Amino acid sequence: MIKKIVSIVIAIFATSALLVGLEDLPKWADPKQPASIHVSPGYIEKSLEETGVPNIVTAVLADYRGYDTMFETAVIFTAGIAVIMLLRRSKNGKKA
Amino acid sequence: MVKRHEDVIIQTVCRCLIPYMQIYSLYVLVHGHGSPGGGFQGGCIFAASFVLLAIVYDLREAKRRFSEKTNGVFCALGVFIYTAIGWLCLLLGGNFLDYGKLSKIFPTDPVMARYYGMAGIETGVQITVMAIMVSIFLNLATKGKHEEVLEE
Amino acid sequence: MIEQFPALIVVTPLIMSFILFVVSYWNERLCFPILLATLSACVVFALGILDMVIKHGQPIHYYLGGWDPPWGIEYVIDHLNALVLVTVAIVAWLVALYSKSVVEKELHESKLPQFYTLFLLQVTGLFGITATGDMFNLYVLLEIASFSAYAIIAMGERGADFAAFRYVVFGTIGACAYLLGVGYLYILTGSLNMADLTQLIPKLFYNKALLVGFALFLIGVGIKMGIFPLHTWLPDAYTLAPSAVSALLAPLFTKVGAYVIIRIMFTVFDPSFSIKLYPVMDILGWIAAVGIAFACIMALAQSDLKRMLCYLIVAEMGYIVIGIASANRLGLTGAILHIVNDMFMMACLFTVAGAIMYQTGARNIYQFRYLHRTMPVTLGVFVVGALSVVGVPPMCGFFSKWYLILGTIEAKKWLLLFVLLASSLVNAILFFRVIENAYLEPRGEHAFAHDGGHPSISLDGVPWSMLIPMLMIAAGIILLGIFSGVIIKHVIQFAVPASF
Amino acid sequence: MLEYIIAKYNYWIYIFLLMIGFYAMMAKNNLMKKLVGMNIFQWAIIFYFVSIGAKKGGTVPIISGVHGHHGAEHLVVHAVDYINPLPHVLMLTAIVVGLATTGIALALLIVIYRRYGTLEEDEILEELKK
Repeated sequence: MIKKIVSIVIAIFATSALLVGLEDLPKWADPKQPASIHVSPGYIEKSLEETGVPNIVTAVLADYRGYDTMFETAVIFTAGIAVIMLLRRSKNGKKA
Repeated sequence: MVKRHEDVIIQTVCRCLIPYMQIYSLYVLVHGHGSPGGGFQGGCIFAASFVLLAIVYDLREAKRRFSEKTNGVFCALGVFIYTAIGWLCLLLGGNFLDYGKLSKIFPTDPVMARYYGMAGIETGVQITVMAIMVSIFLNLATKGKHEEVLEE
Repeated sequence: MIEQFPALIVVTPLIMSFILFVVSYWNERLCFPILLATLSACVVFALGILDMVIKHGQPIHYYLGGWDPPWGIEYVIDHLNALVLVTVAIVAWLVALYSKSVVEKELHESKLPQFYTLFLLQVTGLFGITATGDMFNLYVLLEIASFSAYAIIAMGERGADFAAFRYVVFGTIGACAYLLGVGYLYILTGSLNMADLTQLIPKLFYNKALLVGFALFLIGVGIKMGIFPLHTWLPDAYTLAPSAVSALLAPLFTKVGAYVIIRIMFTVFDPSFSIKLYPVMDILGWIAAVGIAFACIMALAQSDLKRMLCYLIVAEMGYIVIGIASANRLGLTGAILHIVNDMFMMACLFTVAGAIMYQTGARNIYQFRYLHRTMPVTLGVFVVGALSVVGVPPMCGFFSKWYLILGTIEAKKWLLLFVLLASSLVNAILFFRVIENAYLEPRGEHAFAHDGGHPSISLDGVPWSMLIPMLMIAAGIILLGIFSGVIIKHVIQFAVPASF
Repeated sequence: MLEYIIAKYNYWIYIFLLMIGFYAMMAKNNLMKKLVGMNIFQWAIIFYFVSIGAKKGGTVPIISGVHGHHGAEHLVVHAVDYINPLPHVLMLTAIVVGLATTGIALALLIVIYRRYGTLEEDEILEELKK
C-alpha cells in the first residue's frame, strides 16, 4: 500500500514537472516550430535529387541516418542472441 | 501453441496463404523506396509466415524448413550484409556507409548508387529481422526447449 | 587509413561479433581468439586516435556516410573522448583476457559463443557512446550496451535473473528519460547534432522546456551510471552477475555514463547554463555528498566482498559528481582523471574478487582467513587496488583525489571537502577489514592446522590467463599514478572546457 | 486556459500515458504488469515524437510521381507541403528498441517463472531470502 502511495506522489510530482515545460513548447502541428524549419527542410527538398528515393523517410532512415539504422539492426541482433542465451536449453536436457 | 492440431480446413488455407505472405513481404521490401515499407516491415511479415507454419502444423514442420542452424546464420548474415556494404564503401575510398562510392564498381552514377546501396541494406535488415523474429518466437513459445515440447 | 580510425574502432567489434557468432557453429574454440584479436585491434585504433588528437590539437570530425553534420551523423573526437576510448579499450582487452577461465567455469559450455558475441556488442556500444557526436545515435548505442548487459548479468547465480529484470525496468526508465530529453531538445531547436546544439541552445536559455529536458538527461544518464538516489538496481545486478561480467561492466559502463554527463553538461549545454543560470551544481553537490555518505555506510554493513565493491562504485560515482559540481578547472580535471583511474581501480578489485571466488568459492570476507598463504599474488594485487581507492600516493587514486580536493577548496565548498576526506577514511577502514581478515592470523589459532603444512603454491592456483591481466591492471594503476602529470599536461588540460 | 489545452493536447496525452506507464512500473506487484507498464511508457514517448513531426497543411513525406532521380530536375519540392520525416525515422528505431526490450524482458520472465514458480514480486523476494 505504501508503495502505491509513494508511486502516486512521485507520478504527480513528475507530471507537474513535465507540465512546467509545457508552457514553452510549440503548439501542435505548428508549421513554424523549430523542428520543422531547422534541419528537416533540407531532407525534404534535397533527398530526391541527392539519393533518388521518393520516400523521404526511407532516404533519411537508410542514407542520411543510415548509421543509426545499422545499430538498430544490431539491437535486434543483440536481443535475439540474448533471448537464445537466456532460454535455449541444450539437447541433453541439462540446465544451461 | 506449437503442438500439432489436425484440421484440414486451416491447414489448407495456410498452405495457400503462406507463399503469398512471403511474396507480399518481398513486395513491401522492394517498394520501401516509393511507398511505406522497407526491411523491418517486410521482415516481420516474412517471419509471420513461419510463425503461422509453426502454429498451424507444428514446430517440427517449421524447423524442417528453417533449421536452427540456418536461422542462426541468417541472424548474423543480414546485419553482416549491412555492415559489409559500409566496409565496401570504406574500402572504395569513401567514409563508412558512403554509398555514393559504390558507383566505382557498379555501372551507375553516384546518386543511383545511393539508391541501390539503400536497397542492399534494406535486404540485409529484412533477413536479420526475419530470422530473429522466428528465433524469438520459437524460444519464447517453447521456453527454449524446441522439439522437447512436442514429446511432453 | 588513419583518418578512418574513428569509424573503425566502433565498426570492427560490431562486424566481428557477427562473424564470431557464425564461426561458433563450426568451431567453438575459435571464439576466444577472435574476441582477443578484435579487442587488440581496437586498442591499436584507440591509441592511433589519441595520437592523432594530440598531434592535431583539435577535435577530429568524421562524417558517417559522407553527409555534412546537421543532416548526417558525425563523430567528434576531442581529447576527452580519445582518453576515455583508450582506457575503455585497454581495460576491455585485459578483462577479455581474464574472462576466459572464469567464464568457462561459471557458464555452461553451450553459452560461451553467445557470451563472447555479447561481450563484443557491449564493447561496441561503449566505444560508440564515447565517440559519437549525435544525441540520438548515443541513445541507440546506449541501448546496445544495456541489452547485452541485461543478458549477461542474468546468467549469474541465484537471484541474478530477478536482478536483471529490475535492471531492465530501471534501465528502460533511464533510456526513455534520455530519449525524452532528446525529444525536448529536438522540438526546441530542430537539431540532433551536439556541435549544432551547442550553437543553438544559448538562445533558449530561459526556456522552461529546456530545463525540463536537461533534468530528463540527468535522470536518464544518472540511472545508467548509478548516481545515488537512482542506483538501486546496481548492487544486486553487479553482485550476482558472473565474475567476468561484473569485472567488465562495473569499471566500464558506469564510467562511460559519467563521461556522457560531462559531455552533456559542458559541451551540449553551455557550462554557464548549469553554473550561473540554475543552481544545478549545488544540487549535484548535495546529491553527491548524501550519496557518498549513504554508500560508505552501506559498504561498511556488507560482509560480501562483491556487494561491498558495488556500493563502493556508487561512492566513486559520487566523487566524479563532486568534481563536476566544483565547477572549476581543478575539479573537472580531477573528475576526468578519476574516470580513467576508477576504470582501472574497479577492474582491479572486481577481477580479484572473481579470482578469489574462482579459486576458493569464498565471497564473504570472513572466509578469507589464511588466504595470503594460498593466494599471495592475488592479494598483492588487491592491496594495490585498495591502497589506490583509499588514496595512497604512488597509486593513481591519490592524484585524482588530490585534484578533487583542490577543486572543492577553490570552489569553497567545504561540505564536499569534508565528505571527500571522511569517505577516504571510511575506505581505509573498509579495506583494512578485508586485509586484516586475509593477512592477519586470529589470535590463538594455528595457521598450519588448516592447510595441512603445505607450502604456499606460487601460482595461487589461478591460471596464468587470469593472473597476468590482474598483474597488468595493478601495474597500470601504479603507472597511471606515476604518469598522471603527463596525462594531465598532454590530454586532460585540453579536455576541460576553455571557459573554465 | 482551454486554448492552452486544445492547442497543445498532444503533450497532455503523452504526459498522461507516460504517467500511467510509470505508475504501473513502480507500483504493480506482478512483473508482467510491470512489463505492460514499461511498454505503455515507451509508447507514450513514441507518441510524443510522432506528434512533433505533424505540420498543418502537410502530407505524408513521399514525393509522388517520380522514381529515381531522372526527371526530378524540374520537380520543385516545398518543405511546407510535407510533414517532418525525421521524427518518424527516429521512432522507427525506437519502436525496434522497444520490441527488443520486450523480447528480453519476456525471456527473463520465463526464466524467473521457471526458477521460482511465480511472477509476484513479493513472493520472489520471499523465495530469494531462503
